[in-house]
Parts: sequence; structure tokens; C-alpha cells
Amino acid sequence: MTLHAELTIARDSGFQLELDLRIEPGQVLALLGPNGAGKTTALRALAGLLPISAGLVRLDEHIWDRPPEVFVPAEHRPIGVVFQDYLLFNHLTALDNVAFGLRARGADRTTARATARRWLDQVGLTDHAGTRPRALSGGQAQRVALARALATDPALLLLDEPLAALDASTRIHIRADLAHHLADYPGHTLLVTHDPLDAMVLADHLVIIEDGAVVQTGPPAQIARQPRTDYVAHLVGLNLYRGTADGTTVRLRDGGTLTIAEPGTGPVHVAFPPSAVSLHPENPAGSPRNSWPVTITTIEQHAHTIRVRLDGTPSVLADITPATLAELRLTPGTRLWATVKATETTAYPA
Amino acid sequence: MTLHAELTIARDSGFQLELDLRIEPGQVLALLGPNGAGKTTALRALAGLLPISAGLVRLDEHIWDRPPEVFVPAEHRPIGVVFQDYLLFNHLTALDNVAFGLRARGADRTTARATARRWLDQVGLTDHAGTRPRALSGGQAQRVALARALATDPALLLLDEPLAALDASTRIHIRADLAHHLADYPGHTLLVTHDPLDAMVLADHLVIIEDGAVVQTGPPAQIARQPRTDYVAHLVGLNLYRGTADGTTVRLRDGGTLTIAEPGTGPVHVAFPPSAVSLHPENPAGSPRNSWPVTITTIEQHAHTIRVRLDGTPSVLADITPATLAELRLTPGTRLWATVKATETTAYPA
Amino acid sequence: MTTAVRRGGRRRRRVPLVLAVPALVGLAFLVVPLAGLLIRAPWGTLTDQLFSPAVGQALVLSLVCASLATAICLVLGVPLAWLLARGDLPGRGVLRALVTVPLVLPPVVGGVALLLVLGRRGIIGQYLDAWFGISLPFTTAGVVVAEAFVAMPFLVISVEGALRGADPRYEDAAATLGASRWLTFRRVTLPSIAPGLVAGTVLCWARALGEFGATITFAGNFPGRTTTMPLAVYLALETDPGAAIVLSLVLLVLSIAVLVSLRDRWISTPS
Amino acid sequence: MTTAVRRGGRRRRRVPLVLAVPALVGLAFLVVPLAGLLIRAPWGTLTDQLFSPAVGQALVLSLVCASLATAICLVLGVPLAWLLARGDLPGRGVLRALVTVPLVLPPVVGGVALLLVLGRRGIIGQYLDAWFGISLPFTTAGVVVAEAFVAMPFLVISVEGALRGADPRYEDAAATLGASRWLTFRRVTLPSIAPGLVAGTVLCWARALGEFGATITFAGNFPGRTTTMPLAVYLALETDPGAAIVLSLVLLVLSIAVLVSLRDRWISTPS
Amino acid sequence: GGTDTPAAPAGSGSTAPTVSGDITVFAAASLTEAFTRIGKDFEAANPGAKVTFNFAGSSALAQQINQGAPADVFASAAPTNMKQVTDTGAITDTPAVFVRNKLEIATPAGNPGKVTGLADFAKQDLKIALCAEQVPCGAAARKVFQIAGITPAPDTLEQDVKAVLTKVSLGEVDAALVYRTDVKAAGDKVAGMPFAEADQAVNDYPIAACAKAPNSAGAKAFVDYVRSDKGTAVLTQAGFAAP
Ligand SMILES: Nc1ncnc2c1ncn2[C@@H]1O[C@H](COP(=O)(O)OP(=O)(O)OP(=O)(O)O)[C@@H](O)[C@H]1O
Ligand SMILES: Nc1ncnc2c1ncn2[C@@H]1O[C@H](COP(=O)(O)OP(=O)(O)OP(=O)(O)O)[C@@H](O)[C@H]1O
Ligand SMILES: [Mg+2]
Ligand SMILES: [Mg+2]
Repeated sequence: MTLHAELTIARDSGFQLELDLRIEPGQVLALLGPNGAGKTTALRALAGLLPISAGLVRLDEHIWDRPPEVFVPAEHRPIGVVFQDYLLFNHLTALDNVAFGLRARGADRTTARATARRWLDQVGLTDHAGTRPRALSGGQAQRVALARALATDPALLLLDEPLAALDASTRIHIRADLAHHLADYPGHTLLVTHDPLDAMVLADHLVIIEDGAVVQTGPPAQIARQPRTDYVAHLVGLNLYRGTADGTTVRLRDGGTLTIAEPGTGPVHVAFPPSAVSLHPENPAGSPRNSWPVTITTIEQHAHTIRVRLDGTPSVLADITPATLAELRLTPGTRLWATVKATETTAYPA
Repeated sequence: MTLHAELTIARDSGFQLELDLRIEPGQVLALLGPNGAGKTTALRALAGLLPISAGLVRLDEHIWDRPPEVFVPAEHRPIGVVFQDYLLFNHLTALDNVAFGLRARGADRTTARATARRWLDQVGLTDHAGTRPRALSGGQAQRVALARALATDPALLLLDEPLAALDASTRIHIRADLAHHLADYPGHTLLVTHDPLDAMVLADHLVIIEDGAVVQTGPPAQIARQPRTDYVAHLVGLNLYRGTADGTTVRLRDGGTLTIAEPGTGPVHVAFPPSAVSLHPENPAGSPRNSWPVTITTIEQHAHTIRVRLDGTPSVLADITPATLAELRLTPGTRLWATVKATETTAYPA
Repeated sequence: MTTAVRRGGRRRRRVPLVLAVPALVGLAFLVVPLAGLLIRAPWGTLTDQLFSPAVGQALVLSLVCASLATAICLVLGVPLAWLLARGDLPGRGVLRALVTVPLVLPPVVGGVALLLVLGRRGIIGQYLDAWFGISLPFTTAGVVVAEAFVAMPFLVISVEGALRGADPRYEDAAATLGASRWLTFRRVTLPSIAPGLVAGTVLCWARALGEFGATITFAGNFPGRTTTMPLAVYLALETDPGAAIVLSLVLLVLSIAVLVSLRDRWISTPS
Repeated sequence: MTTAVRRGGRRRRRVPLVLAVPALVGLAFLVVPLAGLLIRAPWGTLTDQLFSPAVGQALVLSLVCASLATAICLVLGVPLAWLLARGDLPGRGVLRALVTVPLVLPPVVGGVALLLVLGRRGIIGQYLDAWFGISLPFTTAGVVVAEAFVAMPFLVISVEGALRGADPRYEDAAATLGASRWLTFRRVTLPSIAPGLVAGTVLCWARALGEFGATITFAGNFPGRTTTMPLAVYLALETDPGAAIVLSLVLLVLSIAVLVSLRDRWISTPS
Repeated sequence: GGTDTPAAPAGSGSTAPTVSGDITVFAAASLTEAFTRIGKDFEAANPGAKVTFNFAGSSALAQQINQGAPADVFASAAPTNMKQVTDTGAITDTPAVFVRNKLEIATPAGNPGKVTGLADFAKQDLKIALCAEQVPCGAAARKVFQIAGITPAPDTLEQDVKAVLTKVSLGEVDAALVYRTDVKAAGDKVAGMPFAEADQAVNDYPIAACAKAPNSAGAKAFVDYVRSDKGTAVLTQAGFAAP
């Protein structure tokens, strides 16, 4: 029961999507990518709302879409979809929205309602069962949409930003519930999300697309360690550089050099976390093998750390403690020395 | 030019909002709260889309809303709004959407278009100027909405989740741009967001509401250190407990005791980060003054750390390294001892 | 630069003159002639004639036929509107225009057209007559057919407009929930265009109620069988214009009563 | 359980029979009578009469008057529709029903009503005559008035339906951008109901084009001045029914041509 | 044939003083063909005069005149409608009957119903169309049947003769009572069948100049012309009977 999709889609806006997906039963595949990368487009194609221009979509031996001859319309695909903008039916109550799919798939009113109610409880909207979508808050609406998609437990779940509108705490709970649900869920799941955390927590496998093409795939942990593009680096919060290794020295493509732990040769990626960067008023003697002059461009106050953007060759992100900030009296424009232990860097072939 | 609002709003759904706000010129006030807390409701009231039931809204000496006599309709308030669901005009191109406000405020077509184009560039949609909203991706749509609100540079900016649909990297850029813009922006800004990071980075002052009422206000850093409710604790990622201090011993309301550094008396909050928790196969002798038996309920793989939810008295969140995970062979159900140094905890009066 | 105004309920904004003035002029234009009729109508003289069984018959017949015609229009017209709005057929533009035929056709000619098709010697009628012994002209059924023919375009076109305005993505959502296109149509599309549907139905019913030319030409005029109010009114015009005016006012009052009572119920359909 | 189907363009789903069948029946019901006319029309015999200047005059007059009437209806009717849909007035239900008056009123009675109000001895007409020397009856202007009176409800009601269906939150958004209610109406509301507006306009125009009863009663039947096609048809019926049919077909073809050409342009308005 | 004309009024059309200006004639629709021709002849006889017709149902015309329509002449298809006008004083001269119209039995070409005479109008199985009693031809028909002592079994009571005729010509009805003029106008699609009783139920067409006629001289002249031999000739040709 593998879901196998080779999508080739051309939008009249000139946008082109080229994407191969393979989702095993019970597997959760997260599709990540910048805005306009084609995530929703891919999702609509799998849902049968957008015929593919070429390629193939099949669940096991059931062929869902193969131009030009075969096309199974959405209502004949065993799917559940959470749309980015929810698309709740405004003339139905939250409860009936959730019950809709069950009714459509043949459940009688009472059973459908009962099941729907259970799902609303799950997403914590027990007492909004009778509310109309227009009178729901953003997050409440999204949770109804989630319940509506899950209620029919479909063979293929397509979730487009299912948690985007949820607040921190609700999100943690819903995410945990979702994780549970997906864990003992035999079907296939495609999760579109911008939140690396959601991806890390919920998905077994990540596919990252940029501008309609795949740039990196793999298990979350590996991608977290070894990003291959700036977008992915941003995503997982690492400093990433491309360069050419010669022994333990890497000459960076955009200027500057870095010393790494294990010698290598040829084109490599070098990555290290902002927390690995330490800052000093002047060039420190000794141990750390990498040190270069930098200038502060911006200082961002995060919950427990402070993130500093540093201009230099190379430019770099550093996380420091409020203490350091105070003690060094850092402000944008301050000139400093950045140091990174070679052992804190990871280098891997580009 | 202070914006001063005492909002009392009753929704026919029975929801009640009680909220006092005071925004100084140039200040960015972030309104945080769980779903359905009343953030959007408050925002609509300030925008003049929802008359308040009682109270007052005024910008400096201009009274905008004071039941029963005064009500200034939205089009006469110098505001800019980013709606949670964008509400872009589907029959206008992205460019004309952004130009709309300028035209409405009297700019001639060419000027308006020129300004609009600059704003589209700012949000990185230069080559989508001619696109209709239906043909934009979620994030693109949101960026157009943001540009539309900023273009008229209003005296009061009302942003409802302005970055929710943006991907990690775009988000970082737009957020930085927005931060810049807001920094040298004389007007008042109300930012509704679920993302603590956005709040921390963009806002000078946080107001946190739950179920229509304020639960905590203050500068980001302080709130990050001393959350007063579970929601806020979640928000800033801390373990939070309520209890009664007697010297350095705090008897927790939900069972268990904790030892704190500075002695205190009476009801207190005790907070410490998940990273302050270390885990041991059996009860470790010596130094750490807090240790109690716990059981693993869930394990979440984050980018660079692993977050473990532990059941016990009290229950607690702990961040551990992949190394620890491997070495202790942790799985849900594993029984362990959790330890927290007293010095790592912060206690403050409840 | 911020001007304060009296506050007024939910849609809390003043009505701009540039809209209010023409709106009121328009309202006057439609309603004043009615006033004219009311003033000039020779009430006293003909209350007796007013409450004659004949008038009662005509009233009932009018309401029944108009309602039946509307029902037919709904059953046939709504799907047609949907087909024109959503289905992708070749030459939709022409079809859409063809639907307006009965609008432009002078009703009498419309009646003739119906006779040519459904009459005793009509293209189809002759077989109806020969095979089933069905003959529509001069029957109440004939009245219903004539009214439906004239009134249907109003329903079709306004419903089609509503459909074209509705957001098809909700139908997509319904499809992903396993709803057949028919179920989607019933449970999602129709409710979402409720206001347009109501408007179309009102137009259709009112037009059917006032239909004259096609009816008398196709169904003829026989008291109790095919004499609807408008026919009664026309005949009255021949002899006693005063009576005619009063009769049409009666018809008017009745229809307004029906509309007011029904619409407020329908309108409460959310959308 | 998953059934594959031929793929068909964007709205890629099969049309369900339960919709297709009634839709086609409905279409047939509307179009077949037209076929009947086409078949039985005595074409050859009267091409000469067909291209007589009189007919040309009538055609031009019909188009001009119908279009002017439609323009008036748009100017007065759209704001009225807006008032009924958005403005919060007391007794909207009744107003809405009053708007349907000219629908239910038999056109001839409508014409009489207009005479009573705007005629030389009319409630208002006498002053128009006395003060401004304006007298509408028996003039082309009178034709336009009569047609507008009869056709306006179609516009008002269908536009109102469309407005009621539109999402008011977009108007909120426009307001926060500083747009006056009037600007909002023009730049946001109207475009968003384009399809409904088009539908209403089509109904209005077609109805005006086919108007007979009110016109002949209020404006009389003066060739070149007030004799529109429907009146010409009526006269032809007196003398030569065949000619009448052909004339109405000419009117029909013309209107269909206009609609097809115009609508496809309008319809391309996104929404 | 309209030869048995009574003495034409003094100074009949031919010798009348020529008039000028616009003359607006409100005439019953059934007079369309005949009056159009008469109008042309009149204009020929009176250069400088221009006749404008307003053809419509007699009742509508009556309404218009009562509402102050600028009519010079009103030619009605029935005394009742003329009366509506004289009652309000919009016409003060005593109207003159200028033609009469007789009923005939009309059957579709080939007489499928095998109709032989008035008696057949009582047959239930035949489809019968009559005019409504409110309109002249209906009233006349009623008289006819009274005289003949027949109770007709009509399937429809039409509101004007043309409606009846349409149904006859389309074969929707087997028989109907209409005016000779209409049978004539209908051509070969309709067969006419005169009958005796018709003479006792003739319908008079009255004509008169309006009291407020903008062009009273012209009005008078036109009325006279219509009633003159020339006018009558045209009318009889159209199937009307001279008074
Ligand atoms: N209906 C449409 N017609 C034409 N082009 C479209 C349409 N919808 C989206 N596009 C274009 O296709 C590209 C991909 O859109 P898509 O919605 O798949 O992006 P996305 O990955 O979902 O982005 P986001 O994370 O912002 O939702 C975008 O450039 C967008 O402009
Ligand atoms: N139009 C409405 N009519 C009645 N009740 C409403 C309406 N809109 C929202 N509510 C209710 O008011 C409460 C607050 O809604 P609001 O949209 O302000 O929440 P919020 O803080 O914006 O939540 P979220 O973060 O999910 O957007 C919710 O319980 C919601 O159900
Ligand atoms: Mg998307
Ligand atoms: Mg909200």
C-alpha cells in the first residue's frame, strides 16, 4: 500500500513543479519549502483537485492519475485534506462540518454526529460544536478543519499547515495528539509545514522543495545536522557555508576560510550552530582554531538567549547570553572577534 | 499621541472581552493569548469594525469610540490592518491591492502604483505584482496583505498574525525588515501573534490575555523569566510551578516540593528551563538539591536537542542531548530520576 | 480629519447620499404608480364584485398555477443554471443567450410558439394527443406550462449569476470529503447561493403570477379552469377599468403578503 | 471503490445525471418552442416586408429604448438593491416585496398606473406639464419610462440577491484602508458581485426589449416614435400572423446576438 | 357589398375644404389595414395634412384619451369603449357609426371538425373558441346564440378576436365565431361560413372627433372622409359592412 507520485505540474502563472514522492503505510512525510515553492500545488494534485500535466499518482495498484487516460476525481480518492485556508462550510455548524465527510461516506446522521463530536472533543472545541465558522476564531477554525479531515480516517492524509494558526500551548497539545494519532495510524500522511519543529516531531522523512524542485530529502535528524541549502540551514538554525576542503582547511566560496576537525578534500558544506560561536573584544590567543573580525548588524532578543547577526568574512549568526550582552555592552556596529572551535563544526561533502 | 483603549466587548456567542491597552508613539505592543482569547476581537474593535459595548478608544485627544455617543467608523481612523485571513480583494492584482489604500487616501494612480510597487519589492514579490490573489500561495498572499497595511503608513498599525504563513527563512527576513520599519516608525503598533519569537523580537511590551482577560503584562525579557500562567510558561518554554515557600523549600500546589536558592515565604511561582533538568538511571547522591523519580511519557526530536516529557510529582519537561538519549536508552515508560540544581530555579511572588 | 458619527447597530456606517438618493428615487419610481392606482381606484362601488366567487376562483387558480410553475422552474431551471455556470460545454455563451429567448419573445408570440410545439397539431403535441390523449391547451396544466415557459429564464439567469459568484473551492473541499457532485450541489453549493436562489425564485414566481399573453394564447380563457387573475383583469379592462384596477390591486396585495411572509423565512437561511 | 473516469479540462468531474437530465429537459423546454417558430415561420413570403424601413425603425427604437431603460435601472436600481441588502432600514421585508410590484402588476395595468401618475392629468404629470411643459405619454421618453418601470425589479432583486451573498468582510477591509462607503461600493462591492450584476442587467435589458403592455398603454403606438418591435409584432398579428412571428424572430436573433457578444466580454470580469 | 349606403353627410370628403396640419387618430387595432390606406388617401386629398395613427385595443385607447391623450379622432371597435370616453366628456359630439362588422363561423382550412352550422357549437367533443362576453364579438356571439336558441360549449372565451383566430388558424379549435373582416384577413388558413342569425347581432364601429382635439378642423375633416364613399369603399373592401 505505498503511495507513489511522480508529479509534473505547470501552472498558467508559469510556475513549474517537478516532484517525486513515495510514502509507505504509516509513514509521515513532511514537505517543507519556502513560500511559493509548490507545496500546496503538490498537495492539491494528490487530492485530485489539480490534474497533473504528466507523471503518475497511485496508491498501491490503484492508479489515481496518469495523463492522458486515467483520472480519479477527488471524491473517489480515500483522502482527508486540511486546507491552508480551512474552507469550512459557512452555512454548517462546526459539528456538521466535521460530520460532513462521514455523512458523505454513508454514515447515518446520528453516528456521524457522534463521531464528529468525539473529534471536536479531541481538538478541544466541545463547547463550540454549535458555532458557525464565521463566529470561530482563527485557531478554532483550523482545529475544526483538522477534525473534519481526520474524522473519516482516510488512507491518505494531506495536511497543509495544520497547526499554523494554533497558539503555543494548544499547538503543543494538538501536535502531541496528532503525533499519537499518526503513530498508530495505518494510512499515509503528507504534512506541509513551515515549522521545523512540527516536521521534526511529526515526520519520519522530510522532503524539501524550493521553487518547484527537490533540494534535499532525508530523515529529520540528518537534515538537521547537514543542511544543503541556506533555506534548510535557516530552517534548522545553523550557520552553513559552501567551500573547498584541502585537509582541515576549507576555503569558503563567499570568502574567508574555516578550519575543520576531520581532514577532507573537494567541495564541502561546513555547518555549526550559532551557540558554537563565541565573541571577544579582541583577537583571543590560543585554542579555538577559527577566529575572524566581525561587526554586529542586528541583535534579536529571544526567550532565553540573544541572537546576534555578525557581518564579516564569513558572516555568521551567534547566540549569546544576556550576561555576555551586558558585559561586552554590545550594540549594532560594535566590532568584535568571532571564534569557533574546529571540533564544533561539521563538514560533509557538497 | 498615546493610543488608549478600555475595551469591553460582549459577543453574541457569549464571549466577553475586558481589556485595557495603552500604546505610546513608536511603541510596539504584542498581544498574545491562546486561541479564542479575544485577540482578533480586540483588534477589530480598535479598527472600528466592531463597536465596543462599553469603555473608550482614543488616540491622544481624538476620541474614536465611546458608547453611546461617539463612534468613528473605520474609514475615518488612520489605521492599517493585516487580517488573520488576509482579505485580499480577489478582483484586483497584488499591486492594486497594495495601491488600494493609497488611492482611497487620495494618491493619484501612478504615485499609488509606484509606492505599491516599492512595498511589493520590500516583501519580495516584485514579480507577482500582476498576480491575482487566488493565484498566490498562502505566504505570498500574507505578504501582500502586510504590504497593503503598511503602504499607507497609518498612525495605528494592527497586525493579526502577520507572519503566520511565512516560511522560516522568509519569516526571518520579513521579521527583520518589519523590525527595522517599526523601529523608525512614529506610529503605534498592535501585534497579535502566537509566535513568542515574533513577540520577543518585534515588541517592546507584551500583553497576554486568556479567555478575554489580561493575565500578564510586561517587557518580553521579564515575562520570559517569570511567567505567571501555564500558557505563558509554555510560550517561553519554561517549567512553571505554583506553591508556597517556607524558607528555601516550596511546597507545590499540585504535589511535590522544590528547593530554591533564595529563601522566601508565602505563595510563589517557581520556574526553570527544561535544559536545567538532568536525568539519571538511579537517585544520584549529592549536590543537586532537587531530585525525584519520574517516568518518560513522550520523546520529541527537535533540531539539536531532544525534549522529554516526564510524569511525576511534579511533572516536568527536560531537554537532553542525543548522546544522553542513546546512552541511557530512553523510551516512553522508562523510569528515571530527575534532578534540578536549586541555583537554576527562579522563584518570584505569585 | 476623523469625523465622528452617530452609532447605528452592527453595520454601523452612514449611508452615503450618492447611494441613498438614487436608491430612494428608484423606490419612489416603483412604488408611486402603485399609490396612483390606490388613490384612483373606485373602491366603494365594487366590493360586491370584488368578493364574487369568480374573483376568488381566479385568485386561487393564479396562486396555484404560479406556484406549480415555480416548482417546475426550480426542478428544471436550477440544474440548467448549474450546467451553464459550472459544466464545461461548448458554446455556453450561445446557450446562455438562448435561455433568454422567452424573455424577449412577446408573450403572445411565446404562446403561439407553445401552440406550435405542444398544441393539438404541434410538433410534439400531436403525438402527445395521439399516443397518450394528452392535450395541454385549454387546460389548467396548459396554464402552468405557459407560465413556466415565460418565468423560467428569470430563475435560470439569476441563479446562474449567483453560482458564478460562488467560490468553487468549497466544492473542492466537499469533494475531498467524498461528497459526490450531486451531494456537493445539494449540501454545499445550493446553501452557499441561498440569497441568489431566493431572488431567482421570487422573480420567477412573481413573473408567473403576472403572466398574461402566453397563458391566454396557449391555454385560453375559461373561468375556473384557465382564467387567472391577469386574464380577469384584462377582460375587466374592456368594460370597467375601475374594476380592473381593483382586481390587480387585490392580486398585488396578495402577492406582497406571500412574499413578505415567505422571504423573511427564507432569508434567515445563513450564507 | 475508486472509479476512474475520462479526464476533462479544469473542472475535471463528470456531470451527474440527476443534474444533467433536468438541465437538458429545461433547456429543451425553453428552446424547442423557438425551433417551432423557426420551422413554421413563412420566411420566403415576406423578406420584402422584413426589410421595410418601418421594421428597421422599430428595431432601432427597441434597442435604443431598452438600453436607455436599462441604464436608468442600473443608476437607480443598483443603489436600491444595495440599500435593501446592506442598509438597515425599518420594514425592509415590506420594501423588498413592494419592489416586486411591477412584476405582478399586469403590464397594461402598469401602463394605466403610469398614466395616472405621469399622464397629463396625472398626480405628478399635471405639474410636469404645467411647470416644465414636459409630457411623457406618447413620446419616446415615455417608452423608456414604461420599460424601466417594468424591468427595474428584475435588476433590483437579482442584484440584491448577489449582494446578500457577498462576504461583507471585504468591505470591512476596504474601510480600514480609508475607503469611503461609496468608494468601497464602487471598487470592492460591485466588482465582487459582477456575475450577479451581469445577470440582473441581462434580465432587465431583455425584459425591457420585450415589453409590450405598459408601453402601448402609456406611450401609445406611434410608428417611429413609440412603436417598438413588440408593438409592431402586435399590429402584425392583427393583419398577418406569419409576419408577426418573423418579426419577433428578428427581434430574438438580434437580442441573442447582442447578449452573446456583450456577456462574453462582461463575464471575463474576474470575481 | 356596401352599396346600401345611407345618404352621406353633407359635404362628403371629396368636396370638403382641404385641411392641414397633424391629425392624430386613435383607432382600434382591427382597423389597422383599412385606416392606414384611408390615411394615405386622405393625405393625398389634403396636401399639407399629415395623419398619424395610434392603433391599439379600443379599451386602452379609451384610457389614454381619458387621461388627456392629444387625440383628434377616436375610432372604436365597440360602442362600449366609445361610451367610456363620452362619459368623461373627452368626446362631446355624438359618435357616428361608420362601419359594422358581422360574425361568421370560422373553421380551420378543410374544416376538420366537419362543422356545418351554429348547431355544432353545442357539441362537447368539438373544440370551440368564442370571444369573452366583455368584448364586442363575445357580446354579439351571445346574442346570436340566444336568437338561435343554442347553448354553446366553448373551451375558451378569448379576450380578442385575433386570439380566437390564431387558435383557428393553428387548428387548435374546430370552430369559432369571429368577424368577417378577420376571416378575410386570415387568408387561406381559415375558412369562413356565414350564417343567418349574424345579421341580428352586428357590431357597430363608432367614430368621433375629440372635444380637446388639437386640430379640430382636421379631426372633423378626417371623420367625414372616413364616412364618405371613398372611405367606406376601402372599409367594405376590407370586409366591413357599411352602416
Ligand atoms: N491557482 C493558481 N494559478 C496559478 N498559479 C498559482 C495558483 N496557485 C498558486 N500558484 C503559483 O504557484 C506557485 C506555488 O504555489 P503554492 O501555493 O503551491 O506554494 P506553497 O508552497 O503552498 O507556498 P506557501 O507556503 O506560501 O503556501 C506560486 O508561485 C504561486 O504563485
Ligand atoms: N463574529 C463572531 N461572533 C460571535 N462570536 C465570535 C465571533 N468571532 C469570534 N467569536 C468568539 O469570540 C472569541 C474570541 O475570538 P477571537 O477571534 O478574538 O479569538 P483570537 O484571540 O483571535 O483567537 P485566534 O488566535 O484563534 O485567532 C472566540 O471564542 C470566538 O468563538
Ligand atoms: Mg500553500
Ligand atoms: Mg484571531
